[in-house]
Order: sequence, then structure tokens, then C-alpha cells
Amino acid sequence: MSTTEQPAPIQVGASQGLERHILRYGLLALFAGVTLYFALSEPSFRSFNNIVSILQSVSTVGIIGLGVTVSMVVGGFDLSIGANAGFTVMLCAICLVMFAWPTVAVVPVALLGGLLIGALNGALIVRLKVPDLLATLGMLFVLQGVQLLPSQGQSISSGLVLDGKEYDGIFTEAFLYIGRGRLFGEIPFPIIIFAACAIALWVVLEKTRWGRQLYAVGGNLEAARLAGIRVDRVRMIAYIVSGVLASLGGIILAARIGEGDVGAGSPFLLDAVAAALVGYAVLAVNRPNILGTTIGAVFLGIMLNGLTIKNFPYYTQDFVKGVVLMVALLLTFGVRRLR
Amino acid sequence: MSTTEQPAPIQVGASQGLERHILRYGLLALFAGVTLYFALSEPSFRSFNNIVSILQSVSTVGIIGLGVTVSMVVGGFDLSIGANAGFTVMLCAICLVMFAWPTVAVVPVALLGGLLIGALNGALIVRLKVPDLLATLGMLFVLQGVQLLPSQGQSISSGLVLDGKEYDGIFTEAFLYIGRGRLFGEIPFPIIIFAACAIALWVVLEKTRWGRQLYAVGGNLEAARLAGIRVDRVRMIAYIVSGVLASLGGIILAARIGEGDVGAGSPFLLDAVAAALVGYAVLAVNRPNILGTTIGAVFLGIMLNGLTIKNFPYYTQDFVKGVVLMVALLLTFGVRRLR
Amino acid sequence: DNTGGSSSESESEATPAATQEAAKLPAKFETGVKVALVRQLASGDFFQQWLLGAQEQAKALNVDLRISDARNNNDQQATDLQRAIDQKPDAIIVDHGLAATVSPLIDKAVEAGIPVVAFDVETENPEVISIQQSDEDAGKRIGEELVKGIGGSGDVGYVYVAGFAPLDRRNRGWDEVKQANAGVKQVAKFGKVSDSTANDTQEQANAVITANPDLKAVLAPYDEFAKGVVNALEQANKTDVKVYGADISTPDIGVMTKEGSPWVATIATDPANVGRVAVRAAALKVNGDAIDREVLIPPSIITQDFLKENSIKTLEDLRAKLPDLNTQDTATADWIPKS
Amino acid sequence: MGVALNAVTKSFGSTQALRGVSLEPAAGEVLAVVGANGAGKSTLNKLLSGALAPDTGEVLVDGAPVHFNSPLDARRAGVETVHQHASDWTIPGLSTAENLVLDRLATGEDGAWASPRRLLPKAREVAEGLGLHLSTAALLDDVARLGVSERQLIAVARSLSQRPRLLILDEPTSALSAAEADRLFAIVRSLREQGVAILYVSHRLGEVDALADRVAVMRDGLLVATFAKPFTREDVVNAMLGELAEEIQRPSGHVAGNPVVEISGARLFADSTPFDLQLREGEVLGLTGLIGAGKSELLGALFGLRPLPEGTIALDGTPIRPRHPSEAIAHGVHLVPEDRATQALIPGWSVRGNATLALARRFFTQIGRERTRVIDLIGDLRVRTAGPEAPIESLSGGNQQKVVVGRWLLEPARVLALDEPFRGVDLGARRDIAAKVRELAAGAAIVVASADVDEVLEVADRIVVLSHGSVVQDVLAKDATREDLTLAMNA
Ligand SMILES: Nc1ncnc2c1ncn2[C@@H]1O[C@H](COP(=O)(O)OP(=O)(O)OP(=O)(O)O)[C@@H](O)[C@H]1O
Ligand SMILES: Nc1ncnc2c1ncn2[C@@H]1O[C@H](COP(=O)(O)OP(=O)(O)OP(=O)(O)O)[C@@H](O)[C@H]1O
Ligand SMILES: [Mg+2]
Ligand SMILES: [Mg+2]
Repeated sequence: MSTTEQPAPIQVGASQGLERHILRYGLLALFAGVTLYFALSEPSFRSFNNIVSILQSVSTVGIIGLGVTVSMVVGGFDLSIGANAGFTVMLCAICLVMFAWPTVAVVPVALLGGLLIGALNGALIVRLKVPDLLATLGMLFVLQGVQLLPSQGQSISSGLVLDGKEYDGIFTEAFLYIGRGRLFGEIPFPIIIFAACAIALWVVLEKTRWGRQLYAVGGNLEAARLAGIRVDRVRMIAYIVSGVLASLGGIILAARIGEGDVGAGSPFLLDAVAAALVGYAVLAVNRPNILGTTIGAVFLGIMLNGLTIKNFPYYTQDFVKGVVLMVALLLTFGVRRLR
Repeated sequence: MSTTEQPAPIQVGASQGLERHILRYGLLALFAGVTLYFALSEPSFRSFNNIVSILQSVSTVGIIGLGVTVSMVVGGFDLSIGANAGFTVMLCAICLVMFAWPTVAVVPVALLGGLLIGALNGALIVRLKVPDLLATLGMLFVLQGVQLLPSQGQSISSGLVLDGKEYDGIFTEAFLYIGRGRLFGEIPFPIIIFAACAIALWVVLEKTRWGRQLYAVGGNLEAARLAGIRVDRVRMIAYIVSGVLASLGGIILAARIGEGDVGAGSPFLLDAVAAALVGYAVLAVNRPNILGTTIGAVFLGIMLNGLTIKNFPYYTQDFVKGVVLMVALLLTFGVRRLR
Repeated sequence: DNTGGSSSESESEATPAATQEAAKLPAKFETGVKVALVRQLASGDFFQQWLLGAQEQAKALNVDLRISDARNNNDQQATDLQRAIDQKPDAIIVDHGLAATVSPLIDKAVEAGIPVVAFDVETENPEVISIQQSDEDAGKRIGEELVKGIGGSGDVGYVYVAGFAPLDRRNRGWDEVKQANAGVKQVAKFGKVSDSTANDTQEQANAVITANPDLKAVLAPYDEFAKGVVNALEQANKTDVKVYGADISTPDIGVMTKEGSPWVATIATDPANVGRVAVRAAALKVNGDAIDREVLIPPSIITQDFLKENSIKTLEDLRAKLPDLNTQDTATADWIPKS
Repeated sequence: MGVALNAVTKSFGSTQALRGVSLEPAAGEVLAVVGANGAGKSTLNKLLSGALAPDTGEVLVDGAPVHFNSPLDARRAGVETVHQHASDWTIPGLSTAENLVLDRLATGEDGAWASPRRLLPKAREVAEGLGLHLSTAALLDDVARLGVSERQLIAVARSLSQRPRLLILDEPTSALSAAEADRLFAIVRSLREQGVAILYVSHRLGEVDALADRVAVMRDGLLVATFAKPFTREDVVNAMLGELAEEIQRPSGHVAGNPVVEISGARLFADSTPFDLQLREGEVLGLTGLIGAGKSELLGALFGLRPLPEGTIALDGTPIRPRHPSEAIAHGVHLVPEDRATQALIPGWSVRGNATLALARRFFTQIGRERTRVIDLIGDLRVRTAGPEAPIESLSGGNQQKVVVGRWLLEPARVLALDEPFRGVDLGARRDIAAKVRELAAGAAIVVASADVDEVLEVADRIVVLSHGSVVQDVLAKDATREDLTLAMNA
């Protein structure tokens, strides 16, 4: 940038062609390479059914990962997502089994639950200025605890006996459809939800002013405020989105599992964060982004699936996953460094 | 158009007494109140043995929490601590059972392992400029994977059979002493280690130039560099300290468990982070600090112990813990807000 | 009470038989049979031993065992099972799982003409071979053993976490025992299932021991629970409290036979044997041989005294001394190599 | 009518930043607000721009009291602001284009769609408003890659683009050199013609002379005087400081001692002409030049921030090649960096912590000792603060700058380099700093870099002009004139 007289050219992205390409596409290429390896060496990997099954398995973690991404965009971090999803699983089970509510009532209630959780996180962080990690950690414990209370720590399935009373509401067909149904007889419904969420959020974050506002708030809160952005509202919304997405993930999870499984949500914190973090590095954007998270989630799913199909012993899978991630990091960041 | 009255001198000072005290000591008072409640209502809670047992049980999580605190002080975050501790447990077991090494060899090797892990984290973050969460997440996966390889996913204890070969090294008395021994016949050894680490780190962080450099690096990296601080070195050291403390925690854990328990380290990530985050709010320092982490770890231990002694059903414990944490947050941050 | 048979006899039986009969494998098996093993969880001694047994039997039968581990993530297990069906193996073994999650998929597999063996899964499909270790019976028998051990009355601690099928079933057995023995007073109920169950349970056990000085025994019907309790008791020097556990593994034997160990009895099946049975059942199904729909594997009570008297150090020794553990005649046929 | 303040007060804890100030910038006038550091100027601006709410008193829009709950409300009422602090100008992580249209993104006046490409035309238009020509690549790149002056230009361009009723400029030229500043003045004048009210804060009285129709003087949170045109500088300074700070005493018959630093065959940029330069003991060297001429580059090389592409540096006859500031400091080379927010201050720390960060040598920190020294520093530089333990954020911009400079005055240096040390400090403080620096010059070589020719003329014994990375003039201050230097800078 320069003033009128001598517009001294500012070099942008500065680096040479090849290096830039390695930076941008190195990680993607690595991912593609791994995928190709699985596809070529294992015919069953590349079957339509298997591809669908990979996508289906990543949709829950993907949706929750999208939520973390949004909270990361505003410079925060939502530790409560896994617990939120787990709480939602139990909430759905309670409504379905203990109250015998119909699906049309359960889903909105569950989403509302997620919304309230997000709003509470947001209020703590925005209004009371509690550090984000601390507020969402508190929420994590509360949710983890609350979900156990109604059933006294038991999993909830039809026929649950509690203090002598038997509950025989069921996971209705309609509810199970959310996790197990297929559109056009082929595409599992969760994939559709995941894709819809990813596309909608991508559009919002990349193409609209709200997206710019979210990133602005994450970039420099005070400057964003002074520029007239309603930073409190924006952050609040981000945590609400994160909460709603976590509960959406929880609903799908409940429908997939088919009962109120205590602790179903716990693994999702780390997995969703992993997807979002891998997404950081994808395309060398170096900031949380929807496309990256989506790719990250799908890739982690591909790894798991491919390694299982290739019959890698389960105890080597974490290792391989870690090594691939490390290689990816070295590739992306090492090249940047060594120019 | 003319100079008017002479301005009165500006008053120097800070906010009103009461509010400041609530801010500073509110959380502590709450903690003290909860502890007192347990002590008064349960004679067995206040027995010497029980107090020792609480301290003993928090020492592992406390030591690992001190490590996270150090990484947080430099503005980073070490996600690999739990995996590092778990890896160390397996490493100790391998050395003791599979190689039948003596304790004097095992402990240094395990600590060296932690040091290398920390150094690797540091190198990724400092040299390659990989975002801290991403680098330590990669490390987490690798460690979680690596620890499973030598024993093919099995737990390791004397008599382990692997590919037809039986290993009969044992967890020696000396090694077990690290986790179970008592000094002066009364004070468990882990407590001594925890206390020593906490005091040493507290002195370094609060009272020396090094501590100030660590905090400066976390406060503003570039400013610290321009003030002549070797920021790369400082961050490297912080991750190494974090790694070594995690492995120290792992050694104690191994000695407590008495076998190479796969997955022993995983719960420690969240617990240690929780201690460190609670420590944020203690004394309203609002930054990672050693005293706070120590208090946080002890308090979480007290909650667990007290609730179990009071025979709260296990499924209510998480809830109570969460609620107490939330109340603490509301107290600390709410008061600040409502002045 | 259990007593071992004559040692020479059982030793020859316990040694994996040579493949003298391998030549007689049906044609199908000569070319190799693919069996998918879909597991809910793989970590922990029980599951590892189970797998080793299954693998050994699979090898003898020239079966290609394709293993997936859902790491206690039930959604993942559903995905794994779906993928297994898509791959059209010759048979599927489902190892644990929530009925609501896996039953619909099991039905699907049956529809697709794939034989299914379910271990510890509640399924109603008449085509499915259901293998169960009679857990309810196990709970009852170890409970009765405990009552005997404390002389019919006294304070008892109980470790239990709801929501895990085998634990729930064992719990039912214990409930019966409690009802039948008014003198037995259950003064504490605690426990925690995590990646590090033993260690987490130990922390709680500490508190329980302190709170209940008159404790006579603890029922911990899962070996990880038992280990945690034993560690807590040993470190509190209260080895007069008797521990009754369930399950057995080499490390468990080490703990039980240690000088002054409070763990006096455990009720167990040999996990490796169960794994073998599962694979044999699958093989029978593949070959079209007749087999009962329900296969029950009765557990044996193993006492500390028995272990000590026979100087049993490892699971291998135990198998030799207690051939009952190896239910060779369960689910077998002439063409199946004995092991 | 317009946007005005009526008897507003504002306190931070026990610090009373404003104590009953009424001010009404009229349409079509430039109202300059001057006052010593910490007088309350920025606080006043923040009330007008909705960044802060008054404790008592009110903000009036067209005579009616309003509550600005946020900066957005103020912007909707037609108030545009360029804030004082560099960190408030732009948002790192967003592109330059996004930063140029940031406030439009906030208000949504261009609709919901805002893909990077879609923003380009508007962003370009905003930039052109201040005469900035930007390549597409530059517009799409992260704004954090730009220097501090360029980021200030972006903030200015953004606020000019909004056609405000009241335009508030809080030290808008603090990071600019004369050429850019002149262009800004031209635009300010034309806005005045169009009936915009302009509130202009500056410590550069030359700018005030040139622009202001009216001058409001603030002191300790009070509006102590207002002068309409014509006014004299003396009046203003008197009202501002109570008395005129002493002129800096330069030793008569300037004799510079031995060369301390000898730079030879140095290239600052790969394509610039090599030059030689000496810094001498007992001499204050003024380094001036346009933005991007290489002043910071040169000081950075001395301090080990980045090596010279070519050339050698000798310190007291021995070649040195510091690769890290710590090595430079070990050699006795100290540097006050140019951007206090990103390069100097540790947020959340006390004044004491910030002041002693670089030169506390002892292993165990000695809070008591530090406190005494910092209290001395606060006295010497007249830092306006609640005390050594006050958080650094509670200081006004100029007072923060004094702490940043003071950090390097705690210990004697062999070479003391100050990069734009007077950014945001008032006239009195500038003289305090200059006097302190001169004291140290007895045993050291001092170099002061500034794009402001007047500042250099005021403090330096010898003046070096840089242009395109090379020395184009090297004269004794007594022989230099403003005109010559300006000419040389633009050569
Ligand atoms: N956030 C804050 N917390 C505490 N005190 C503050 C805060 N902001 C400003 N002050 C105090 O208010 C007073 C006025 O500050 P202000 O920033 O308005 O001064 P200024 O006139 O703009 O000075 P400068 O010329 O240095 O920019 C100062 O004493 C300052 O210390
Ligand atoms: N001819 C050139 N070749 C390469 N880079 C140049 C050239 N001229 C200027 N630059 C760039 O312009 C930037 C500004 O230089 P520097 O900060 O040293 O200037 P300055 O005189 O201190 O100006 P400022 O007032 O902005 O601080 C440098 O970082 C450099 O990268
Ligand atoms: Mg100001
Ligand atoms: Mg400069």
C-alpha cells in the first residue's frame, strides 16, 4: 500500500508460486493421497455404501465441530459442546420414554435446550465477563451432572423402572428416522442435516456481513465495538449457535443410539475440537473456518474407516492418525518456515 | 476565554473496600464454607487420615495441573498432558515389566520422555509456528497411539504374555514407594512431590525474573521480545516444564496403579485443566497462577471426597461440582459486574 | 467351592492342541472365511483377553477376523456394524452394545443373510446366536460368597455404575442377595467408569473407607472396580476389609495373591474362552451346523486361597488348574480344532 | 445544533477524567482540543462517540439528550471517530478491504452479502477518498501486514467515507508523516466547507495553528479555556500547562565525542544505495525521513531485530552483529520501539511491571526497589497515574508512551535509540523526555527517529535524513532549516 506518488507494490502472500501451492494445497493433497491409497487398495472402501457410511458417521461430530468453529471464530472456545450433546441425548430419551411425547414436540424442546445452554454460556461470558474456558467448563460439569439426575444415573430405554414405576414410552419411528432414515432410499438423513448446516454456515461466515462481524469480533473485540459492531450480541449469538448445533448433534446421536445412553456425548468434545483444529490448517487459512472443519471431520472419519477396513489393529489407529496429523502439520508449517 | 478555577488534585486509590474483598476472597470463602460444611457434618472427613488421603489423591492431578498452568502462563495450551501422563505410565510399565529395569533407571527415563515430549511440542509451536492447540492435539493422538504399540493394546503387568513370550519383571517396591510410600510414616510421598513442585514453581513464577519473563511472553510476545526476552527459549522451556510435570504425574500414577493401565492418563486432561481454570478465578487474579491451580486442585479433591463420604449418589456428584463451580463464578464475576 | 482337577490331565488339555484336525476343515474354511468382529469397547484386560482368545480360535479355523472398536461410542458402533454389513462377511460377531442401537442393524444383517453371533447383547432375533456369561447368576453367587465371608451380617460397600449391561445384570443378582439377607447393610454405593476406572474408583473408595470404619467387605463386581478398591484399602492399611470382585486376568491374579491382599474372591469366566466360543459359534453358523440360540457360559468362583494353594501366577496357570474355565464343549463340532 | 456535551463528568475508579465539561462543536468549524497528557481529551471523544457513557451530564443531539448505548448509536447520529490507540484502528485477521468498509458491515447499509470480492469496489472507493491506491492483492491481504502508519490511514479513510455530521479525530497524524498529514488537512478543510463539525485533538500545535477555527484547552478534566481565532500559541500553551516548559538547553558550541557506533557500507533494503553513518558519544542524532524511508529499519538492525541486508556495524570499534534484542542489550544498545501497543506494553500489567520489564537484572524480583525507582520515573517524566501499581490501561495514551520511554531510561545505555518517542506526548512531556535523554547523552550515543521535522529540530544536535533506505543529508542541527530538511526528505 502506498500513497499517490509512488505506489510501491506491497507484495501480498509474498511467497513464490510453488511454496504457496504447497502451503495451500499440501494438506489437502496429503488427505487426498491417503484417501486414494485406501480407495485403490480396498475395493470395499470405495463402494457407495461405504462412502455413505463414512459421511454418516462423521455427521454428528461434524455438526458439533461446526458449532465449536463458530465459537472459535469469535475468539472463544466452547468446552461444553460434548456435554451439551450428551445432555440432549438424555433429554430426548426422557421426553420420549418418560413423558412419551411425540417427536414433533421432542425435537423443538431439545433444540431449545441447546439454545438455552448456549445463551447461558453467552451470558456468563459476555455479561459477567467470565473467561470463556472457565464458563463453559462449569457448564460442562453442570450438564454432565444434570443429565444423570432424572434417571438416577441409568441409561433410559423403554421399560425403564424408576422407584418402582415403569416407563414405557418409546423412541418413535419418526424420531429414529432422524438418525437412521434415508432420503431417496439412499442418503442417510444425518448427512443431509450436516451438509445443510455446513453450507448455511459457510455462506453466512464467508459471504455475508454477519460472518465478517463474527470474524471481526474474534480479531479485535474493542476495535470491532468501536466500529459499531454489537460485539456482545455477536458473541452471544455465536455461543447460541454453538449450543444449538451441539444439541442438534445430540438429537441425531440419540436417534442413532436409540436410547438414553449416559455419557454418549463425552467423546465428542475432543473429536469436534480436533476437526475444527485440523480445519485451521487446511488451505493454510490459519483461522477457524467452516470449510476446513468440514474437511477435517470428513478426513478423520476416512482415516478411522480406512484403517478399520485395512484391518489395522485398533491399537495402531490412534498412532497412525496422530502421525498423519503430525506430517500434515510439518508439511503445512514446515514449508512456510523453510522458505 | 480565560483560565477558570484551579483544578483540585486527582484522588488516587481504587475501588471500595467491601467489593474488593468479596472479589478477592469470595471464592476462597465459598471453598472454605464447603469444606467447613463437610468437616462439621462428617467427623470422618476431618480425620487426619482423610485429609492426607485427599491430598494424596489430588497430587497427581495437581502436578499435571501445574504443568498446564505454566503453558497457559506463556499464552499457550498443552492438550497433550493427559496423554503424556498416560504414555509415561505405559513407559514405566514397559521398563519395569518388559525390561526389568531397576527404579533408578526407570524414573530418569520416564522424566526424559516427558522432557522430549515437551521439547517436541515446543519445537512445533516455536520453530514451526504451529498453533499451540493444533500441535499439542497432534501430540495427544501420537502419544495415545504410541503407548498401545509395545503391548499391543494390553495393560502391562508382571506375567504379561506377548507373542508367546512371558515377561515377568515387576513393579519394584522402590518404584511403588513413589506412589504409595509415606515419609515419617505419615505423609504420603506424592504429597511431598506435589508440594515441592508447587512451592518451587510458585517461587519461580512469582518471585523471580524468569517468572516475569514467562508472564511477559504470555502478555505480549512481541513486546517481550523487544524487551530483550528470548521468547522462543522461554516458550520452549514452558512446554518442557509442562511435559516433565505431566510425566512426573504419570510416574506417580503408575506407582499408584501398580500396573501399566492403558488409558490411565486420559481423564487427567480435563481434570488438570479444570484445576488450572478454577485457579484463574481464585483471589480474582484472572490469570493462570500456581497458587490458584493448587487451591483449585485441592478443592476439587475435597468436593469429590466430601460428597462420597456424605454418600451422595455418584450421579449427583458431577452436578454438585458443577453447581458449586458456577456459584463460585457468579460470586467472583457477578460482584465485579454489579458494583 | 471350586477346586482344580488333576493337574497333569488339565495341562495336556489346556495346551493349544496341534492342528491335527485342521486338514479336516470344511472346504469353505480352506479358502478362508471372513468374520467381522464389531466391538463396543476394546480396552481393559477383559476385552483384551477376549480378543486374544478369539484371534487364536480364528487362526485355527483359518478365519480372517476383521475387528472394529467403537471405544464406547455407541454411535460409532452402529456405523461399524453398518459397514460390516456392507462388506458382506461370512458372519458377524457383535461384542457388547446397546440393544436399541445394534438390534435394528442385527436384524438388517440377518435379512442380508449374514449369520450373527451376539455376545452380551440383548437381542430377540431368533436367527441370532446369543452368547451370555450368566451375569445375573454371577452377581448372585459372588454376593452369596460375600455374605458367607462376613458371617451373614455387617456393613458392606458396593461399587456400581448404572448403564452398563453386565453391571446392571450383576446388580440384579446382588439385589436378590440383599433381600434374602437382612443382616447385610449396604452403607455405601459408589464407583466411576472412565478411561481410568480403577484409579477414579480408588479416589472414591478412599473416602468411603474413611467414612465407614466398620466396613467389613466391599462388593466390586468388575475387576477394574476391585483393583481400585484394593489399592485404596492397601494404602489405608485396612486389609481386614474383604473385597469380592468379578472377572479375572493375569494382573488381577497378581493383585489377589499379593501378601495381605484384601481381594479374597472373584467370579469369572475366562475371557479368552468366551472369545473362542464366540468365534466357534460363528464358524458353526457359517458351516450351517446346528447350534442352540442361547449359549450360556457359567462363571466360576475363584478364591484367593485357591490361587495361593496352587501358586497360580498367571491366567495360563489358572487355566491349567481350573479347566472348568475352558468350556471346550460349548459350541463346537468335530471339525473344529480343540484348544 | 449538532452533537454536543452538556456538563459531563466521567470517573474511572477514583480518577476523575472529566469534571463537568460542556462542548459544542459547531457545524462547519474545526474545533481543536488541546491539553496535557491525561487532561481528558480522549475520554471526551469517547463520550461523544458512544464508546463510553457519562456518569452525569448528557450528550445532546440537536439539543435533545440522548443515550448512546454503543458506538453504533453514535454513528447512527452521524458521529464518526478515529480513535487514538493504534489497536483500535484495524482488525488483524480481516483483509484490508474488510477493514476499510468495517463500519458499513456493522450498519448493514450495503445489504447482507459481503463476500471478499463484493467488498472490493466499495473498499477501493473508501481508500480513494483519502487518495490511497491499493492493488487488489493488497486489498485482499491481511491488514496486519501493514505498518502502523498505513493502518492509521485506513482508520482515517474509513471515517471520512461516512459523510459524518461530527468528525472526531484523536491525534490522527500521530503515525503519519508530513505528506500524508497534508492530504488529510486538505480533506478536513473541504469537509468543513461542507458543513461538517470537526473535533480535532493533537499535540502538534503547528497543526492546530493551521487548521483550527477554535481551540478548547483542557486541564485535569476541566475545560479551562476556549480561544477563537486569532489566538497565539503562548496563550494556548499557558492555558494548557500553567507555565511554559523550559526550552531544551543544547550545549553551546557542540562538541561530539568519539564515535560509538560506526555503520559502514550499509544497505537497508536490497535495492537501496549503501551509506556510512556514525553515532558519537555526547551527541543526540536526529533521524528523519518519510514513512518507509528506513528509519525503523536502521534502528532495528542496531537492536538485532533483523540483520542488515549488507554492511557492518561496529560498536566502540568492535564489529557486532546482534541477532536478538537480548544480545543488543548485552552490548548496551537500547531501543524504544515505535508502536507502543504492539511492541512495548504488556496489557494487564501495572505501570511498575511495564516500566521494569527490560532492565530488571536480578534473579529475585525486588518489588520495593522497583517501586521506588518507578516512582522516581513517574516524577521525572510527570506520568499522570494513580501510582506505580495502577494498570497500564488506566493511563492516557501519552502517559503510556512516557512509561514506554521510561523503561529504557532506568539504566544507562551505551547506545540509546528512540523510534518515534514523542508519539502522543504533550509539549511539556516532550521537553521532559528530551531533557532526560540529553542527560544520558553524556556517556552514550543517542539517536532519535521521527518523521516530524520539528521534533527532530527541537531535540537533535545533528540531523540525518533518510530517503529510500539511504542517507541523503547529514547536517548539524544549528545549520539545518525546516525547508532544507523537508526538501531532502522528498528527494
Ligand atoms: N480505562 C481507564 N481506567 C482508568 N483510568 C482511565 C481510563 N481511561 C482514562 N483514564 C484516566 O483518565 C484521565 C484522562 O485520560 P484521557 O485518555 O482522556 O487523556 P488524554 O487527554 O486523551 O491524554 P493523552 O494526551 O495522553 O491522550 C487520565 O488520568 C487517565 O489516567
Ligand atoms: N525499497 C524498498 N525495498 C523493500 N522494502 C521497502 C523499501 N522501502 C520501504 N520498504 C518497506 O517499508 C517498510 C517501512 O520501513 P521503516 O519502518 O523502516 O520506515 P520508517 O522510516 O521507520 O517509517 P515509519 O514512519 O513508517 O516507521 C519496511 O518494513 C520495508 O519493508
Ligand atoms: Mg488521548
Ligand atoms: Mg518507523
